[in-house]
Amino acid sequence: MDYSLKVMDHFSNPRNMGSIENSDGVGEVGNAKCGDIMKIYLKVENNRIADVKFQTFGCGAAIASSSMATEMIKGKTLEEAWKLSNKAVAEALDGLPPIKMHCSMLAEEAIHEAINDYLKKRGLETWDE
Amino acid sequence: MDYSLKVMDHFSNPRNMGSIENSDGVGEVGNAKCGDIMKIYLKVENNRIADVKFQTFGCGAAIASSSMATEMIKGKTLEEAWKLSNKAVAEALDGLPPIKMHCSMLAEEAIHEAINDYLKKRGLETWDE
Amino acid sequence: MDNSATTPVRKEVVEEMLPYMTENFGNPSSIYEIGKISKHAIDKARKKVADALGSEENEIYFTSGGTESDNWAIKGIAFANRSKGKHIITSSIEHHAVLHTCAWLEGQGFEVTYLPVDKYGIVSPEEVKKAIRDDTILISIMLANNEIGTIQPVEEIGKIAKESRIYFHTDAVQAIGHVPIDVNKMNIDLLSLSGHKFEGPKGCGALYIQKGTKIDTFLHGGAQERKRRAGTENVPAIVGLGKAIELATAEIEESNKTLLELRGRLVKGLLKIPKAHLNGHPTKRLANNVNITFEYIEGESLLLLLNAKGIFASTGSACNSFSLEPSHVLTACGVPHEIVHGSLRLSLGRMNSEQDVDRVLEAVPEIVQKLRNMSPLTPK
Amino acid sequence: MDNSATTPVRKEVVEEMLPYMTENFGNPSSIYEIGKISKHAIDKARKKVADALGSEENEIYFTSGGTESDNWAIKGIAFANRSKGKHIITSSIEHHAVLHTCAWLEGQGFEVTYLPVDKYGIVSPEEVKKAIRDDTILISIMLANNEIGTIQPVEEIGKIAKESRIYFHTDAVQAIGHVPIDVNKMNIDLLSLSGHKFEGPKGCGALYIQKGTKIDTFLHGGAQERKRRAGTENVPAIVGLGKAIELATAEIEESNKTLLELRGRLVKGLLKIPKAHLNGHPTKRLANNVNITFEYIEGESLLLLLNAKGIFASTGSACNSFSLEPSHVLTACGVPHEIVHGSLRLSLGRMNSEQDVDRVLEAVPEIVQKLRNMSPLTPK
Ligand SMILES: Cc1ncc(COP(=O)(O)O)c(C=O)c1O
Ligand SMILES: Cc1ncc(COP(=O)(O)O)c(C=O)c1O
Ligand code: FES
Ligand code: FES
Repeated sequence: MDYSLKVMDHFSNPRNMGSIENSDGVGEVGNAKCGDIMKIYLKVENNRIADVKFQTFGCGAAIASSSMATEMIKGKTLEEAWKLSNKAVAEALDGLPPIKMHCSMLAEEAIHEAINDYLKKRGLETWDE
Repeated sequence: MDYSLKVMDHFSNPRNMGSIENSDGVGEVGNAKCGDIMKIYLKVENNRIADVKFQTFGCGAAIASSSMATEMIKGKTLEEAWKLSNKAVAEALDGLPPIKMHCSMLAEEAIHEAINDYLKKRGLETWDE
Repeated sequence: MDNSATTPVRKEVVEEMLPYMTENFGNPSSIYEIGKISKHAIDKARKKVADALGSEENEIYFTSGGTESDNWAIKGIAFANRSKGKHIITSSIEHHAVLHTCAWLEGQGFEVTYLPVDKYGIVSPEEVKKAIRDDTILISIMLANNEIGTIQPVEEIGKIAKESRIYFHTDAVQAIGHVPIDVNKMNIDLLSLSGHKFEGPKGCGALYIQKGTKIDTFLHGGAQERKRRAGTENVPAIVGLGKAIELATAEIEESNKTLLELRGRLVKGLLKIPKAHLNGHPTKRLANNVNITFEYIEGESLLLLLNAKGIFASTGSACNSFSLEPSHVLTACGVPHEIVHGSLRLSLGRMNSEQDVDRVLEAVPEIVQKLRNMSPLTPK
Repeated sequence: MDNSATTPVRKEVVEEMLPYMTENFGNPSSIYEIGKISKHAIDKARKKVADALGSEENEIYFTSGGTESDNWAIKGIAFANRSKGKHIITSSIEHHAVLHTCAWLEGQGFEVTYLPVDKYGIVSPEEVKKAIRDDTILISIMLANNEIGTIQPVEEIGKIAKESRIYFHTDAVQAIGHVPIDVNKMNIDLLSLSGHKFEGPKGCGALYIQKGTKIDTFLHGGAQERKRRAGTENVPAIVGLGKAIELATAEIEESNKTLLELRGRLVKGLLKIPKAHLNGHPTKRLANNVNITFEYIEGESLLLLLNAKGIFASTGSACNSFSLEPSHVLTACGVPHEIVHGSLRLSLGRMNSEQDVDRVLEAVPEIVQKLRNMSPLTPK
């Protein structure tokens, strides 16, 4: 695989790795293509993402995407975080090999799940894609 | 082609090359396989081959076979010459590549033709293979 | 430690090849001196391959590699014997060179039975027997598997094929230099091999075709290889392959002794990691092959982290394949999907030492732990 | 002077190849560093081939040589487009890699038209047009002939194929480094080439396949070459082919200038021999090709005697072929049987000098005379 230096950096030294006890929202998604799994934990304060952690069972691209995506949404409002696309994550990583684009989808989807989980827990209506 | 040293010698310095004016018998045969042609001239004295010459339009093996075969029948009786087989010629040449065995047939056949031509000219019955 | 993927060309082999790249460059089909030198060189190499397989020289045909040998064997037999039947038997753990060829033939009207394997990856001769139909024309079962190293009961399967008068092909690409071969004793009609798997050159292989076998030409053209495989002969590579197989075969015993020791040390060390399982058969396997699964982690990331430490390996994970399908071999052995992901193949070579093994044994547990910490699947 | 048969690998090319045989030995499909180096090397070579043909990089597929490229192009198109039709048009002077492939396909239910040529060996575009049927799926006409060097009106034929929406393949094995090529301008859908004909390595070629072409895979197996041509990539050879085609293409003009002068001198000198005829077209021919017939003599013996003087050549004589058939090319040009026998092909290379030509001009008349003295056909 031709991974960029940025991918290799985020993969080797992942940011925000781990879980959050008593998190406000959790999203877990599986990748239809390769069967990999990503889990995102959110701590929400004043509609902003105060903290975020991830766990990933997946390839280098999946782990780097998790790391980068969590970095990108930290401190953002839920609306802003919702809008983060897998393409933006891939770009922030200086690109992913074409066959690895789907891995960044895991991050987008897990964030959506986690936000909706938070909304649900609050008794709010969940958002649509 | 993997020609033996003997083939190369007879091919490069063919013995008995040429024609005989007023020969006693001439045989000319064509090779069904490759279309090549050999011509043998005999000078016969007392039922013996006093002289023999050849002309060949053909490959290295054909030329070497002509040279060797003429050497082998020179001085022999007609009966002895008739019995010379293409295998004996090939053996005397230290072998021929399998695909080139048919070339030595030219020599055997041309000698037979030449002997029969001699017999016919003498009003004698020709011999059979 | 990825010697099953490819090996560097051995120094002695390169040395034999070089003169044929520059000075002795003749076309071996030519009449003249330079061409003759090439022809003799090819004949010598052919003899070496024949000796390694216990066959006759005129039963060896040089090809462009294992893939061409497999394609030729299977398509060649299929097309030449179509009037006799349209059924082929193979196994579900063959190399893609066999499986994709069979799939293509299915599109051409042939029928293929893909035999299952047991949990060790072994094909049962009984199953082979049962699968035989009146219109079966070919059985193709590999000698040793490239992922899990499992060695098949080829001799028995060959016997069954022979009794039923069905052609038997074996892909021995991974076996050369590791398993002693005797095509007659093993009842093999066709055998594929590939130079770069035993320190020979890339882009050169061979197919053994038993005398009298009815097989179509696959590469049509010039009269090379006794009119059965066209294409200007790759003289330097053929010379190199000959040398490499000679060396590899002569050293089988010695090399297997060393490799078995290294493998034992490696397997023992890796199985100390909790939730680690050996894939393939414990003993009926190539001396150089280790294939281990670590639960809860994914293979590509494992490979990348090993790579960063200068250790090269391979995996059956879907994430590391172009098709995003997990290893068909491990899947066929019944390894569950998530667990296939965490598989690691280490294949030892002549150049590997005890120190290399120890370096791996130091690196892997750490990396596995790191990835397990990251994984949502790891039990608390 | 037999450079059309094969050329030595150029020094610069060998130098580029060597590191990939030993140090950079990785399998380019691997994930790790060493594999990446190989992958980049292949991509660079692919770019060079694409540049030489005016194509895009992802339209170039590496093969094991001209024979495989021809087989793949023709069988691949045939099998993939069988539902559209079963008719193929080619010429009677193609290389055996094309002709024997077509013959095999006839056995598989395809129909093939073998177009005649004129006395210069030229295929008429008009005849191509006339041969087209509703079920024609492929036209395969070579760019330059290997025996008589005749260059075909490929651009016109390509245009006809395009207008009729029929795939057009050309065997350019002999043309690379001699004829400037632009696959788009020439309307070529598929083009075969072979490394060792332009001072590159043996056992490596390429097939250009225009994007969007419907073609079956020929070598099934691994996912190499973007899943279209399986088999571990022959990295050193591919690198060498890239370098060689780059050099050959850059030097076309200069090299043709030199070769044309040498060829002119050679032809003029040889035609001074009585009863000698030039085969092929006087001008529409490869700058390096001379093919001359000497009446009353046979080619193999001519070759042997030239060989003894250190001059290497080739002939269309039946006696020098494995099939004992005279050259199908010269026969198709209408050269009578006895005269085909006396044909001599000299193919010049970059290494040949005026002195070489003069050496030939000294040797040939003597040898021809010697053989004519020996021949029963020579008129008194
Ligand atoms: C015109 C032509 N096509 C195809 C080939 C086959 O190429 P190769 O021998 O490299 O497979 C040759 C060379 O022999 C040739 O001259
Ligand atoms: C078992 C097996 N068969 C066939 C092949 C194909 O060999 P090659 O890549 O040399 O064509 C390989 C190697 O990749 C293999 O391991
Ligand atoms: S997560 Fe499986 S391929 Fe990336
Ligand atoms: S005479 Fe024609 S092949 Fe020998």
